[in-house]
Amino acid sequence: MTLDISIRIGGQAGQGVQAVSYALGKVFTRHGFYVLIHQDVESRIRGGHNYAQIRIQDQPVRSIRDRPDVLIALDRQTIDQDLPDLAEGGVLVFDGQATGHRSGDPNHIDLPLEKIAGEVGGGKIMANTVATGAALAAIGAEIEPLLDYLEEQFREKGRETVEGNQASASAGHRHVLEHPGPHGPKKVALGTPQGGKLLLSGSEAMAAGSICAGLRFYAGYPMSPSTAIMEYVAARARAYNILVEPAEDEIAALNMAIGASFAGARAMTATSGGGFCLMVEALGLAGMTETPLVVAIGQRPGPATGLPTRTEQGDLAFVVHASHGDFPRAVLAPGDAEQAFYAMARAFNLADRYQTPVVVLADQYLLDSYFTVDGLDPGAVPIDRGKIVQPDEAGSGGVFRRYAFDPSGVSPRILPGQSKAVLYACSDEHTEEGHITESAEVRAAMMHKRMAKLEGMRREAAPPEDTHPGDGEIILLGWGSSRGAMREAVDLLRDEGLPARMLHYCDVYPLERKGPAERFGEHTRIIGLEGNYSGQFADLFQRETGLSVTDRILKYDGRPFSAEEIAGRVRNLV
Amino acid sequence: MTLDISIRIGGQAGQGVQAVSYALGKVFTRHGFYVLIHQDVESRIRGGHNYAQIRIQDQPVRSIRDRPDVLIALDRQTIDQDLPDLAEGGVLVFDGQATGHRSGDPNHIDLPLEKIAGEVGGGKIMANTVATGAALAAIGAEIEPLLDYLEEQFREKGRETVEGNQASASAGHRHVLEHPGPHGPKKVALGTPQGGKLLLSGSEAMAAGSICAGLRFYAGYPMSPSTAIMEYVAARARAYNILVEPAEDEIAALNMAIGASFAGARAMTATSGGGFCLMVEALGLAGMTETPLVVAIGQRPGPATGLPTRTEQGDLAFVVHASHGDFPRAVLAPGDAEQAFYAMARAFNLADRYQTPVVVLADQYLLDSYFTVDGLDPGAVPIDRGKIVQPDEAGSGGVFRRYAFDPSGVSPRILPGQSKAVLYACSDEHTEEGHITESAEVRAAMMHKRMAKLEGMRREAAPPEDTHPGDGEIILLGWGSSRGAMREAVDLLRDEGLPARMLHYCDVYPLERKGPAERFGEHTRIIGLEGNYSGQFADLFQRETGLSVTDRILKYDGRPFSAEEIAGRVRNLV
Amino acid sequence: MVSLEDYESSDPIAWCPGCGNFSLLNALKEALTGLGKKPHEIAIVSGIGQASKTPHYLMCNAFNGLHGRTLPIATGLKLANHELTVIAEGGDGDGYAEGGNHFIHAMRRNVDITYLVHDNQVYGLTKGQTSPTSEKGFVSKTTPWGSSSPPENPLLLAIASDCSFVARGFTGDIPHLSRLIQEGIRNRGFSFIDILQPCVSFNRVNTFPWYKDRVYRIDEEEGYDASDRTSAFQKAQEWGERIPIGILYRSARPTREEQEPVLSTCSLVGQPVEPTAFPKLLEAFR
Amino acid sequence: MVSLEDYESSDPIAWCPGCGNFSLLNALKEALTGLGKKPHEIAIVSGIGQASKTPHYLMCNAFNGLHGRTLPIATGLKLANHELTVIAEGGDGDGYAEGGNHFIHAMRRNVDITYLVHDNQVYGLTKGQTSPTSEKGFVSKTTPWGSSSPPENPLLLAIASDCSFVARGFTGDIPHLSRLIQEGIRNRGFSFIDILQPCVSFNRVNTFPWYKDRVYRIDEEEGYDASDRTSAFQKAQEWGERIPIGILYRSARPTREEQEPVLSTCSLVGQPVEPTAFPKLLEAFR
Ligand SMILES: Cc1ncc(C[n+]2csc(CCOP(=O)(O)OP(=O)(O)O)c2C)c(N)n1
Ligand SMILES: Cc1ncc(C[n+]2csc(CCOP(=O)(O)OP(=O)(O)O)c2C)c(N)n1
Ligand code: SF4
Ligand code: SF4
Ligand SMILES: [Mg+2]
Ligand SMILES: [Mg+2]
Repeated sequence: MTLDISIRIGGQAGQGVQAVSYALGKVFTRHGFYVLIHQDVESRIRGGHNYAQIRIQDQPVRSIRDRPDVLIALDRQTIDQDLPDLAEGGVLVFDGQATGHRSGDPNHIDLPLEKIAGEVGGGKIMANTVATGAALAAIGAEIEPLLDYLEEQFREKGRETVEGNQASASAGHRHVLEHPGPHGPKKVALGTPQGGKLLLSGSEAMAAGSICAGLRFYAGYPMSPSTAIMEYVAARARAYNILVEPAEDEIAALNMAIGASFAGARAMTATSGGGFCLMVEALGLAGMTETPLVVAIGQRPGPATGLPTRTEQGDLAFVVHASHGDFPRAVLAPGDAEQAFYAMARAFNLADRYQTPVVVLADQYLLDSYFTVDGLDPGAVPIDRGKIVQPDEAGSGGVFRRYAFDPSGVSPRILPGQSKAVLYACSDEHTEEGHITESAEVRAAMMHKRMAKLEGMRREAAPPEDTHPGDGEIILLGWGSSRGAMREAVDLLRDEGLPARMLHYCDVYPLERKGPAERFGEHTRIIGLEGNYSGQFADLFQRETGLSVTDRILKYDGRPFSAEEIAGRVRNLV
Repeated sequence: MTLDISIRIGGQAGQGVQAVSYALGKVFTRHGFYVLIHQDVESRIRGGHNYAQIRIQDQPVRSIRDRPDVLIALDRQTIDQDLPDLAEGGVLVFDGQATGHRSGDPNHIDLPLEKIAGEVGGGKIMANTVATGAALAAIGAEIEPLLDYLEEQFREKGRETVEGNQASASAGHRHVLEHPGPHGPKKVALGTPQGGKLLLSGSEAMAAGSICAGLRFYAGYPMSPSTAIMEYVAARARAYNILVEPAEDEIAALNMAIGASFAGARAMTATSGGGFCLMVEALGLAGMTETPLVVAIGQRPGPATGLPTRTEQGDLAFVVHASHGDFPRAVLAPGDAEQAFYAMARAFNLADRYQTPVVVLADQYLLDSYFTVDGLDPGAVPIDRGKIVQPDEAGSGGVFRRYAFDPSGVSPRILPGQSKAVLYACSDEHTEEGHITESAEVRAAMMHKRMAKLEGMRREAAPPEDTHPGDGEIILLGWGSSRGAMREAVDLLRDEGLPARMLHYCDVYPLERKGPAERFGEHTRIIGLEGNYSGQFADLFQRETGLSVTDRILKYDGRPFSAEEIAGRVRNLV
Repeated sequence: MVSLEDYESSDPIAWCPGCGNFSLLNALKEALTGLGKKPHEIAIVSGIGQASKTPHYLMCNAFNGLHGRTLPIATGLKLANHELTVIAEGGDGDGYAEGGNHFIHAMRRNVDITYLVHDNQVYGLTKGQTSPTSEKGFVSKTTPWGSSSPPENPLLLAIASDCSFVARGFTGDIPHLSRLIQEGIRNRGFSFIDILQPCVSFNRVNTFPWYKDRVYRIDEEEGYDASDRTSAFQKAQEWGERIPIGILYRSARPTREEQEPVLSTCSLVGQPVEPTAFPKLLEAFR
Repeated sequence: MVSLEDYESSDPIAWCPGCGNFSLLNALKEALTGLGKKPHEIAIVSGIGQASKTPHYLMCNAFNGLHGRTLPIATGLKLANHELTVIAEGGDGDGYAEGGNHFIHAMRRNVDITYLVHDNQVYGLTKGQTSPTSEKGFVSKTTPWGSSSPPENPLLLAIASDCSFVARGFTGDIPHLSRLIQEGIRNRGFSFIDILQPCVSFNRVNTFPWYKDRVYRIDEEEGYDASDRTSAFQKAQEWGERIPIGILYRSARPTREEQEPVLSTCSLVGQPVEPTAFPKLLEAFR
C-alpha cells in the first residue's frame, strides 16, 4: 500500500459537503485512483452537523477510516466535533472568519472560504468549491483536474458559473499552498487522466443494475435511504422505457409491482425496513401466486422510525421470515457497489426462474457511499426470464394450468392477453388451474410444489467468498456491506500474524447447508460480525449449517464498521 | 378410560352443523362429562361441505379422533365424503328422502330429518334439532337433558320455538331408538346434571380472559379465525366498560390500540396472519415507544389468503421476527381454552411490566374448538400494571424522563394528562426525555435498555410442560394447540412401551436457554412436532437452547393433528 | 363473434342461493359479450370477499389478490399491458375499508380501469360485520348496539376526486347494470361503478325489496347533466326514499397512460430489452 | 393563567431557516395559550415528516408515531382519555398519501380531535418528492417530467365526508391561523384544518409570495354560509387566482364519544377493574 489518504468535509446540511466529496471522488477516480466516500448525515434538510469522508488509495478501497488526514470544516461544529478525530499530523482547513475559531497550530489553516467565494466566485454558495480546491492542495495534488471537472460539471449552467467555480477552487488551492506550515501528511500527484474506472454509489449501482436487467416497471414511495434508487430510475425512465409510478403508499407500491409482473414486465420497488413492514402481506401474495418480484431494501437502524439517515444490518431476520406461512424466497446482500450492480441482475433472473419474491438487502452505508469500480459489464448476467410459454404454444384457448405440478416447483406460465388461453392467479390455496380449493391433498401438494423452489435456489446460491481457503482458523463471518471492512481487517490481522480469514455471504438466504463445514478444520473459531444487536446472520448461519458461531462482534449505533475497529475488536477477543 | 365416543355431524354451510355439536357439548358438559368439539368448515356462507365433530369422555378430552363412532349426515355430500371415516361398527344417521341415499346396512339408520321437522317441529329449519336428538339416541343417551337445554336456549324466542325444537329432538331420538339394528357401538347414560364444568371455545376463552384482565379498549378488523374474539368482546362491551372500535383496516386497529395504551388503557386487537402483516410496523412502534400492547393472532394456513377457515401453526417464525430492527417482545402460544384464558391475563401483565408488545399465538383449531374446562379463576393472575408513576409522584410539571435509563430496561411511566408533568413518546431513536437524537452513544444505550427487557422476560418465562420429567427418551417437542394431541399420543405410545414424553411450550419466546438441556439424558431423541411446513419452533428451539431436534413431524394440510396420527408417525420414525 | 358460453367457467359457484352476486355476474358477462371482447382480452382483478370470487366464475384472465389491494394490482397490470381490458372488482369492505386509500388515489391517477364494487353494505364473507357503507345504526356482531358512524358515500368521494366516470348500478336491474358496465369499459379513464347488491344472508336492512322500492334510473330523469359537478354532488347525496342509479358524473380527463410517452409506441411488456443501450448508461459514472 | 413561555420546549428546532413551520408553531402556541389550556392537558400526536416534528417543539404530552399513522394513534388516545385535548398533526404526505385511508374514516367516525395538516404540497423531510397535493406538472425527482395526476383536494374530500369542521389556514397569516386552530379545538368533533405552509427548500412553485398573492379570508366575504354543503363544495374548488382561507364547512354531528355509553360516566382510563363482575361473565359458559 503506497497511498492512503482520508479527507473529511464537515458542515451543516445544505452547505454542500457531499458536493465536495463527490468532486474529489470524480477527480481521483478519473486519474486512476480508487476512492470510497461515505456520508454521515442527520435527518434534516438545513443546519445540524453532517460530514462526508473520502478515502483515496492506489488499490481498491475496502473500508472507511476512523481518523481522517485532512479535515475541511465548513462550519464551527465540525471543528468542535470532528477535530478530535483528525489523525496525528493531519491538516485542518477552516474558515476563521465565519466560525470565529482561532488556532496557532501550523497544521491548522485558516482559509476564509466564504470571503474568497464572494470575491472570486459567484458568492457564498461557492464556498464549498473553495474548500474542494483547498482539499487538493492539502494533500499536494494539482488543481487542473478539478478545473476540468468543474468545467464539465457546470457547462450547462453557463460560462459564469463554470468560471466562478474554477476561480473559487483555484483560490482555495493557492491559499493553502501559500500557507507557511506543512501542507499535509502525504503527497499525491494526480498526473494524467486515465479512462476506465467508474465512480458510483450503491444506490446508483442497484438502479443501473436493474435497468440493465430489463426493468420495465417501478412503483415506489420515498423512504431513506432507498429513495435515490427510485430517483435514479425516474430520471432515466424515458431513455430506457420504464414506467415509474409514485405510489400512495408502500402497500400500493408492492401490489402494483406484482400486477405489472403478472402482466409480464420486470417490476420492482425499493424501500427501507419501515416501508417493507407494509409490504409483507404482498410479499406472501407473490409467493402464493408465484409471481416474480424484486424488492430492494435499504436498511437503517430500527425499530420504527429509528435513525432515518444512518446505517444498520438489522432487517435480515425479519426479511427471511416476513409474512405468515411458509413460502420460498431468496435474499441477496451485496457487499459493495459492484456486487450490488450484479445482484440486481441476478435477483431479476432468480425471481423469473423461480417465480417468487427476491429481496436485495442493502443498507444506508452501501447505498449512500460512492465506490470506485474498475468496470461493469451489463452483459455479464444474461437475462433469463424462466419458463414463459410462447403464445403459439399456449394452445388455442381455454384455461392454462398455471400451477401445474412439477417436481422443480416451477410451472410454466403464460402472460395474460399474449395468447388465446387465459390464466387464473389466486391468493387462496388453489388447484392447478388456479381456482380456490379446500382440499387437504391439493393443499399439501401445492406446499411441496412451492417449497421445492427453495431447494432449487439453495443449490444455485453462490457460495460465500472465502479469502483464504484452507488457511486461517479465525473466521470473520459476515454478510452485506461490511464486506470491505472485514476484508481489510483480515489483512491487518494477518499482518500481525493472526490466522484471520473472511467468509462473506452475498447470497444470504437460502444458503448451502453442508458446504461451510467442509471448508473448516476442527479448531476453527467463527466470529460473527454484523451491524445489528442480536447477530441475526450468525443465528441464521447456525440454523442452516449446524456450525457454531463462537463469538459475535456487533455494532448498532447507526455507524458503519471500519477495518480498524474490527481488527481491534477481534484482537480483544482472541 | 371408560368412555370415549366421537360423533361427527356433516352438512352444508347454513344447515346448523355447529348448533348440533354445541347442543351436544352443552348437555354432556352439564352432566359431568368432558367434550372437545372441532369444526371443519369451508370459506363460504351457504352450501359446500362442513362438519363438526364432538368427542365425549369421562376425563378431559385431549385430542380429536380420526374416526367417529357416529356420523350424522345432514346432506348427501356427508355420506359421500365422511362415511369412509366412520369407525368400524359405527352408526350412520341419514335422511334417505332428502339425500336419495339407500343402505341395507343395519347400522345405517334412515331418518327423515326434514320430514319429521316439518311434521312435529317448526319446519325444515329444525332438521338439525331432529339430528341432535338422534345423535343422543345413537349412543344410548336419554333425551331429557337435551330438552332442558332447548328450553333454556330458545326461551327468549317464545314457547312455540321451544316446543317445536323439543318435539323435533324427541322425534329424532325416538326414531333411532325404534330402529331395529344395533344402536351404536357404545352406551352412555347422562344421569343427573352436575354443576361446575364450563364449555367454551378458544376464542371465548381469550376474549373472556382479556376482559377479566381489565381490557378497556379493543380496536379490530374482522379476519377469520380471530373474528369471534372481537365479537365476544363487542357483545359484552357495555357490561364491562370496554370501548370497541371497528377500524377501517388492521393498520388503524393496531395504532389505535397503541394510542389507547399510551393513554393508560389496557388495549388489544386480534387478527390472523394476513392482518398481522399489516400491523408489523406498528408492532415495532410499540417496541420503540415502549408502549404496552397485546395482539392475539389466530393462525390459518398461508401464505396470503391461504385457507381462511382452516388451521396451521405457520406464523411463529414471522411473529418472532416481525418488524425491522431488534426489539423485545414476548410470544405466548396456549395449548387449549384453559391456557388461553390465563395466557391473556399473563400477556397483559407482561406487556405492562415490560412496556413492550406481547403476541398471543392461537390458531383456527384452538379458537373454533370447544373445550370442557373444570373451572376458571379470574383472580388467578392478579393484574399488575407495572411501573406507572402515581400523579402525585410525577412532580409539579415539566418534562417527565419517560425513557430514563434503568438496568432492567423498564423506565417508570406517567400517563398523559394524569399529572402536571408531560411526556414525549417517540418513534425515532430518542433521548431519555423522548426527543429525537442522532447520537451514537445514546442510540447504543437505548438499544441496551430496551433489549434488557428480553432477558427479563426470558427469566420469567414459564418452563415447558414436561409430562414425564426424567423419564422418557423420546421427546415430543411442541407448542400451542397441538398440546392435547401430543399428550394423548404420549399416553398411546407409552402404553405400547415406548419411552415417550412430551415437552410443550406455551411461552414460546423468549425461552429459557439452558433449562431444557439439564432435563434430558444423553440419549434423548427430540422429535419436533408442529403444524407447519418447515418446523419453525424446532428451529427456534435449536437456536435458543443449542439442542438438536432429531426429527420433525410436520403437518400443513390445514387440518389439526389427532393423537392417533401423531402416535402413528412417531411409531414409523423410531 | 363472442357468445355468453365463451364466458362460462367450470369453477363451481360458492355464493348463497339468492345472492345478488349472481345477477351481477350475468350483467358482467352480458356486458363483455355485448362489447365483443374475447375472454383472453380481459383481465379481472379482485381482492378478497364474496364479491372478489367473481373472476373465478367467468372465463377470463384473473388475478384474485389480497383483501383491499384490488386497485394497485389492477393499476400495475394495466400500466404494464394497456392493451388488456382491465376490470377491478371487490366488495365494499375490500374497496372502501381496507382499500380506501387506493380508491382515492386511483381516481386521481386515472388509469383506464373499470372498477365494480359489489356494495352489499356489509362484510359478507366474514359473516356479516358492519362495513363503511352500512347504515348508521346497523346492528351486527361488531356493532351490537348499532354503528355510530354514518355510512361513507363513495359516490361523493368519487365526485370530490373528479373521477372520470361515476355511476351506481343495481343487481335488480340487469339490463341497466350491463349497459353501465359497458359504458364504464368504453370510458377512457378510471370508471367507478358502485353496485347495490343485496346480501340475503347478512343484510336484513338493505334487502332486495328495500332497494327495489327506492332505486330509479337517473338517465330517465329529464335534464340531468352528468358533466355538471355541482349537481352530481347534490344528486349523489340522495339516499332515502329515492336512490338514483345510472351515470352520475363524468369528467373528461387524460388518462395516466395517455400522458406517458413510454407507452406511446407499445405496451411495457411488448418492449424488447436492448443491451446496446446500456454502455451509455454506465458512461455517466466515468 | 397560561403564557406562551409555558409552552416553550428545550428541544432545538431542526427546520430550515425561513420554513413556514415556524409560523405554524407560533400560531399553535398562541391558540393553546389563548384557550387557557395547560400543557399537561394537551396531547399532540404526529406522524413522520418535517411537520410531524412539531410536538417536540412545544411543551405538551406528545406521541410522535409512524409516518401516516397520526390519526389512528390520536383516535385511540382520545377514546381512552377523552378529557385530554387531542391534536393530530402531520404533513400532506403523512396525511393524504400514507395516511389517506385513516383520514377518510376519521372524518366519518367524528372523534373530537383537531387535525392540522402542514400542507407544503411536497414531501419535505425526504427531500422534495411529489406529494398528493403537488400541482399537476410538479417537477421533482420522482416526477422529473412533471406529475401527471392533478392534486388531491383534501377539502373536497372532507366536505364529501361530511366532516364536522373543515378549514384552510395559511402560515403567512398567524392571527387568522391561530383563531382557526382555536375554533377547531372548540368544535366538538373532528376538526380538519389544511394549512398552506411554504417549504422554502423544495417547493419552488407554491412559495410564500405565491400563496400570499392568492389567499383571502373567506369569513370576510359577505354571506358565506359554512353550513351550506353545496356552496362549501363549490368554494373548496377555488384554487388559482384566489384561494379561500377560513372555515369552509361545518356540520353539526354527534361525536363518537357522545354516542358511547361506556364513556358517559368517566374516561376509559378512569374506570376501575372490578373482579367481582367476572364470575357472572364465566357463568354463561356453564
Ligand atoms: C388483510 C385482511 N384483513 C381481513 C381479511 C378478512 N376478510 C375477508 S373478506 C372480508 C370482508 C368482506 O367484505 P366485502 O369486501 O364487503 O366483501 P363481501 O364478502 O361483502 O362481498 C374480510 C374482512 C382478509 N382476508 N385480509
Ligand atoms: C412507512 C414509511 N414510509 C416512508 C417514510 C419516509 N418518509 C418520511 S417523511 C416522508 C414524507 C414527508 O412528507 P410530508 O408528510 O408531507 O411532511 P413534510 O416533511 O413535508 O412536512 C416520507 C415519505 C417513512 N418514514 N415511513
Ligand atoms: S353472504 Fe351475502 S354476499 Fe356473500 S354470497 Fe351470501 S348472500 Fe351473497
Ligand atoms: S424542507 Fe421544507 S418543510 Fe422541511 S423544514 Fe425545510 S423548508 Fe420546512
Ligand atoms: Mg360487502
Ligand atoms: Mg409535506
